[in-house]
Amino acid sequence: MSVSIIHTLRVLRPAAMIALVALIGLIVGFYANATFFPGTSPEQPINFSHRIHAGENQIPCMYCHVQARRSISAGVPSINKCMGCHLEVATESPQIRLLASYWETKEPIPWIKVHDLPDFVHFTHKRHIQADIECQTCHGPVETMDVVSREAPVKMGLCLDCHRKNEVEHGTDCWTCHK
Amino acid sequence: MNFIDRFMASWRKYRKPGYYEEFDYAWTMTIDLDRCTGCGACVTACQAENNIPIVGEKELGRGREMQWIRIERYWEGEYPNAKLSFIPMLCQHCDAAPCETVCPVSATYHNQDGLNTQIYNRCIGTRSCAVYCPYEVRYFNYYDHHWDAPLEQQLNPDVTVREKGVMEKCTFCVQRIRQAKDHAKDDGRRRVKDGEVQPACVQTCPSEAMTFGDRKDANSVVAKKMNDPRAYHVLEETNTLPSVVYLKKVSANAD
Amino acid sequence: MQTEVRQARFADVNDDVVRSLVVTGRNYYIALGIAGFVTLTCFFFPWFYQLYYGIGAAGMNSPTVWGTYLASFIFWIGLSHSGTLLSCVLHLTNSEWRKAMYRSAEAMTFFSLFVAITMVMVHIGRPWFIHWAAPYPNQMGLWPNFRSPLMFDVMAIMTYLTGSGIFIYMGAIPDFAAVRDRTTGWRHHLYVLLSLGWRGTDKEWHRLGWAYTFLAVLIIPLAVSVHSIVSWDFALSIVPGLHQTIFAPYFVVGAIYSGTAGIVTVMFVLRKYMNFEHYITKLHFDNLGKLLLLLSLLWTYINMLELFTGWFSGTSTEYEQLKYKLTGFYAPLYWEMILFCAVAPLLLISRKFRTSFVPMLILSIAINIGMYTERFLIVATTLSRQYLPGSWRVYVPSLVEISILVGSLALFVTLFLLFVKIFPSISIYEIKETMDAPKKQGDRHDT
Amino acid sequence: MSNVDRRQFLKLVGAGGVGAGAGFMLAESIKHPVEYLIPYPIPPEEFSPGIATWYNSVCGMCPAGCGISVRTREGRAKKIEGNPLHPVNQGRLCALGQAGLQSLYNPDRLTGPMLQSGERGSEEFIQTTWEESLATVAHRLAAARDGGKNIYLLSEGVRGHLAMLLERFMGGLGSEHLMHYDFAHPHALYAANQRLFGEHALPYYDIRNTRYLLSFGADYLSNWLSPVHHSLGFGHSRQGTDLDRGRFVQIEAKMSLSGAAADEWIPARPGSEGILALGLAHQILAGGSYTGSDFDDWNAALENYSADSVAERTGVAAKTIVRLASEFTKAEPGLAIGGGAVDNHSNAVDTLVAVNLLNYLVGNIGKPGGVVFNSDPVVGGPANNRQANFIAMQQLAEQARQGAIDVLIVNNTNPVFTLPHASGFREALASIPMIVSLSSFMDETTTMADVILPSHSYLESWGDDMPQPGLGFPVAAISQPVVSPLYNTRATGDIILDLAGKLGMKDSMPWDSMEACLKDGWRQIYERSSPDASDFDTFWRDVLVSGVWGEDIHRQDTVVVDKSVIDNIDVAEPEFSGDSEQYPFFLHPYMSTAMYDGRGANLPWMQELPDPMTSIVYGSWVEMNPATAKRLGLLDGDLVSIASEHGSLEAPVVIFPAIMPEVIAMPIGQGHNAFGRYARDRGVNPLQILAPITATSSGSLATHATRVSLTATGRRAPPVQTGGETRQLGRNIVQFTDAGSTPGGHSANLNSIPIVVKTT
Repeated sequence: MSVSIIHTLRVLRPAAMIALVALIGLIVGFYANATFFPGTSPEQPINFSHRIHAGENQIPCMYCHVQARRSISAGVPSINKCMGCHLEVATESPQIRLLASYWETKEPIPWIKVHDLPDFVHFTHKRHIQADIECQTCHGPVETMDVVSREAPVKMGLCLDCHRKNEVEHGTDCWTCHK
Repeated sequence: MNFIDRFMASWRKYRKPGYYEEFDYAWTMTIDLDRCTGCGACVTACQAENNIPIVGEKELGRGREMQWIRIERYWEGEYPNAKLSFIPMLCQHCDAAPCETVCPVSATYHNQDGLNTQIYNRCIGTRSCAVYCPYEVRYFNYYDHHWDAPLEQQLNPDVTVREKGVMEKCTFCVQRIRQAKDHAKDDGRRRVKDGEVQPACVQTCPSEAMTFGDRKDANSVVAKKMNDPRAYHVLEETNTLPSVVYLKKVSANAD
Repeated sequence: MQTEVRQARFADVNDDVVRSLVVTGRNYYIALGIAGFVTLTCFFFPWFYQLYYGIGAAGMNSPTVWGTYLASFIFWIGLSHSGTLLSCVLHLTNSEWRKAMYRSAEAMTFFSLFVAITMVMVHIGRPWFIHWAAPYPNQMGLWPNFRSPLMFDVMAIMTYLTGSGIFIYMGAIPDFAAVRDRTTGWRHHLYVLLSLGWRGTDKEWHRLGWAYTFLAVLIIPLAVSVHSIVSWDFALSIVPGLHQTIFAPYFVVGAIYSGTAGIVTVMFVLRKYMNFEHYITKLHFDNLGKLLLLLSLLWTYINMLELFTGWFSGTSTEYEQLKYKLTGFYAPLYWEMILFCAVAPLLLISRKFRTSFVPMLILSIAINIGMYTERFLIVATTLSRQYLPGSWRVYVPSLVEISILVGSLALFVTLFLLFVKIFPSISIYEIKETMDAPKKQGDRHDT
Repeated sequence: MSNVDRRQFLKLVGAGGVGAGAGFMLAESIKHPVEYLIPYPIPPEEFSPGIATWYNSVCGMCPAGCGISVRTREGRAKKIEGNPLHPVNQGRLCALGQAGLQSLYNPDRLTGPMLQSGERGSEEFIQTTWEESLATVAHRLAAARDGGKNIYLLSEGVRGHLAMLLERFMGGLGSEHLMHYDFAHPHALYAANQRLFGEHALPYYDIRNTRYLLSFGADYLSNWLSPVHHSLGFGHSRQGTDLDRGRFVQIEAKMSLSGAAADEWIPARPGSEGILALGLAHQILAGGSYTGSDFDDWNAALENYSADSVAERTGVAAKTIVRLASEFTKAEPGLAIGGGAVDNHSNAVDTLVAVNLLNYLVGNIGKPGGVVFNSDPVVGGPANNRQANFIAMQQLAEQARQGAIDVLIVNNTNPVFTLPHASGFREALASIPMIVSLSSFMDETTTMADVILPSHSYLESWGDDMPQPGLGFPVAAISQPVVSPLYNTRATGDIILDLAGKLGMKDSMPWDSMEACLKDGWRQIYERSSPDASDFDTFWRDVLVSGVWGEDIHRQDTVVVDKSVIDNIDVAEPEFSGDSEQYPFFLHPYMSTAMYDGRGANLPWMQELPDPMTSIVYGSWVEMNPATAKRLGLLDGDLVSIASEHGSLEAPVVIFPAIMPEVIAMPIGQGHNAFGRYARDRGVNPLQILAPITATSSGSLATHATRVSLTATGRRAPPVQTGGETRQLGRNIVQFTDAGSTPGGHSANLNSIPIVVKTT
């Protein structure tokens, strides 16, 4: 009988192979999902294009997201804000028609959140805008997007890096951002 | 090695007496037991402000109450000379808090406001802080709580709803402190004015038994009250250096 | 007695041991089946229910936020103690009688440690975040709290687990080799891997001996430290009844005490059901009995001391604590503990008792029941009588807790049953060392 | 891999596939759930997302009329706090007031008008529309009016313009039968004031500035008249001034919250408090501090109230009586109040006259720290002259039984719960052809209704209020909607106006909404008070912002007691139902802080607010003296049956150190058999077994005039308690110091944190 380990390894190889392949499969599958179905750019009820508004027409962010500079939440513009322009502008395009239909029925548009923070996070837009943080820092180059997608990973690490870099006062104290 | 050095350095810093002087505020609450009537307004105010769940009769029967401030009652003497005294018991935000040393993940620690924090989303629920706390003011979420619709519409958006398996406790209404600081910043002030921030319990106390403020500011109401000869700490012998100061009840005995 | 062992031949030893591995009776499968089933239904099922529902499934309340889970944790850690520790001590004092029992003793250590760790998982509120208690670098710069006795625990237990794991494995390498040479099929391959190509040359023996002794020396302080640190989980608090300097030695003694009792139980079982009558003899029970007696006296002393401090302190907190322990809600348990752990073991004074197997078995089980009670009382009595009388509340374990307690026992048994089929559960070569060599040393493994 | 054969290959492929699938699902499972962002189609101007808005209004949870500020976010009420500008509560609020949010967001609210579809009390209703239901009611009312049948309107004690609307509405229907019914209304106190001072109104008791409060059973800190205001006064009198600390004495058979707060708690035989008061009066006269012209009359009237005889009749030691009298006289100023149990004995009016007499004799009438009279409310209907006492309610029941009532409109009051079974009220309702309820909850009375027109919560509706008792000067407060209505309900005022419109009463009630009515009425205030506001609209806006209006006008009048009153001043022995052999115990039902008269029972927060004295949550209990329990061999948590001549209940025993051995006490508020999931079938209602004994000359129900017997059931049902041990065991948790001496000991800031102002 052989005492050497080599023989045993040879015997075990097929099983090992299978295990290995399965592992590789796992990893591939995981990242395949993460890359091909990231869910960072959801289908919106109206495919509003930030590229056209913020990019080509150079409309400043705060023109529509008025709340951002004085409230914790940036807020989305109300329909009558949209209609303010779109009673004249591009009234014939199908998407604007869709918008108008919402306007007639006075129904709110169920936008889908792209940048969503957990309930236990306290984030105030007001402070960050007063600190002259570019919207793009967290929201990515929105003005270039037709469909908004979450570019930067809005995770605790992102916040902390920035807070450390800018030496925010007590910027790394848990209760600065957590509630 | 370098890591060890850094660790020891911060350790020594922490152990240095007066460590908390370097902090911005030292939020303090004083409770005048001579004024307290035990009415329980503070309890409900706290429950309303901090999204404290409705536990239900069954679970309360099993001793899972969640109210962050409770009124303890103690009898002295027998009929007809029986006397009842009340003492509101809430997190004392100790400067030498036993709970802070024991938490393995630092979910509870002392922040720059002299507050004893509780970071719900960091908590892993060993519950050792509750064991170490001599005041029994830490409450554990034994399961996910729910509110019968539409009661959930009342929930305070500035305070999160705690998930099952986390410890929670009085925060001195940190959301209000945060807001007060926010206002101060807007007005270009460096510090919050005395009396600008009041936790829900203090705000509602009908007999004005409670006051709240920063004891670093010598002119603040709390600083004055702390110099009252009636001032004392509950369980002083444990040397936890609480931030809640009680004023002794005056016993005006009939002669 | 020794003479019995003498009658066994070298060949018999191998035969016996290999048989214990290869030949499997129906009873074994039945036992394994039952144990496995109980583990599944009484441990995993309630645990998953608790994960889904929350710790509320257990009977804990405020202020008694710790319960049987933690008691079990200490219990299993305690049980883990004697195993390796004893084996190390005896190895260093190279006492002959150790050799028949140490393998199973060490196995006990290893598995009870394993169960202890699962008890931690059961205990905490959000086990899915348990990794936060491990220091690993991350983008947030978050670290665990190194001031926390619980962190000390994590490290101590992990170290102990690794240490005793290596120790038991290393001691078994020659036996793997021996078994390897007598088995075929998958077993052969398995033991080829396990024995790491052991050939039994003098060089290898030299290395092994050296490393083995080295580890033995290393593990003794480790074992002592582990339970001291576990005791700090309690003693570093300021809870009256827990905040005591005696706790570290108290826990260590208690641990070794229950552990030794555990060994007696296990050895009885091995002896009876794996036909090791030749190797595990009255001698072992006699010696272990003496050890038990010594430990029980120590334990009793410390217990009395605890009562004394309670009374002597004169503070209301400590005094109420004491009163509650002796006369309160949990008093029956307390007296049961005293009976099992302090009174009953006095029987060990008689040599006749020590050398009779069944009574020893019963006693050892009784002691461990008592020791579990002790752990339970440490948690329950103290936490339900703390500083503020207004928040006093008693705690009664829920069905889930009890079932998980039973389940954890079953889990331990299951693991052990699997172990005895893979590991030579008594050390072949060291047994042989206790025999007269039929030939000269060099070729002892050519059998 | 040279030697991979087919099977091996397939295995590999399979393994890879399985692995990939698992990985995919794993990634899927940790994905964030979709959340929506729903903006307003047209943004309301008054608030913006993420920023809190505060509205000032009036609390509707009890008759005290505190001012509240409600914090709203995204159009939802989040927190109620006291309105700092309101003189009654000055920014403070009680537990019940805090819980108002849960009456707004209560899961058991009625969501729209309903018609009875099954048996009376079967709680089978069908949803209907406002048009239909209002039409039904209006038609029925018109028919009754034209047919000369009786229409009754039974309302909670409303004030201000709603009261006025109800007056006019019933006037328009040609009906005299407008009744306000509040269980807690102190009828006897009104009657007593009427007799002694010639005023059928509540004076203002200035606890804030008194140095010595003699409270005869009045639980002024938890539910008597205006608890929050009293608490403020209490705190201020205790520690808020540089004067020496105010002293508080409580005289009652069972220690109440106020008793616990008092410096001295003196148990007196139930119903004998008045005799004690007269005894004190006797001592005061003897002390010679009183120098009024009618001194001799008083002396004559009180001659047979010597300390010893009073001591013998009340069970209070003679020397205590003498001491109290001298302390009370010396105090500058002292104040005597009476209520609670004292207000609810058969001799209540005599007793309260005697209590008020003490104030008169030490001459604190109209003085700060004494008794200050109020002027009439500035606008709206007159307050509390419509309050129905027990006799009136019994008459209503009688009328009903005789079929003399055609329509009964019930507005937010629940007599079926608060009246004893012996009154036969519930049964009487059954014989009323048409009952309309305006309640917003399915309470016991509403279950008897044929038509339910659910009203708004007070946080959704317009209204105004003149707090009762006033504060010695005119105060009026506006309550405004702080959230848009949750359900298809309407404000009580609007419902009345709608009906009025349908019944052609436009001339007397020309407004098309409560808001318009208010605006109209408040013009009077604007005119009379000539504020700095340039025009009414600015004034109105200011009032809405501040939520309250007040005027610094104080009455200056001296009281002279009529000779006839003096001559037959006396306190009769109280009357009790049941003989002392068969029913050895006095039943002492008391309102608990959280439940009030039972209206708190459907609010989870109130159910979970531990009762301060016993720390019990959810459910009822019966308190008894340790000696009594010992004698009956009862332990904490034993279930006993409490029987009176008019029924029996079962409740667990709670041993209570501060209650007279012959008295047992039970909290009111639990024991609902309707009123939503939190209240229903929980605990028992002691009011149900009371004897229908009324107080002489006030006609109110003497709730403390029932004797009961106790029998152990042998079962145990320990109540749910949040507290444990009730003794300190010498641990100095609550620490004491003597009144006079300035205690040494350490001062709390001797810790590691020196008090330094951080240089910024």
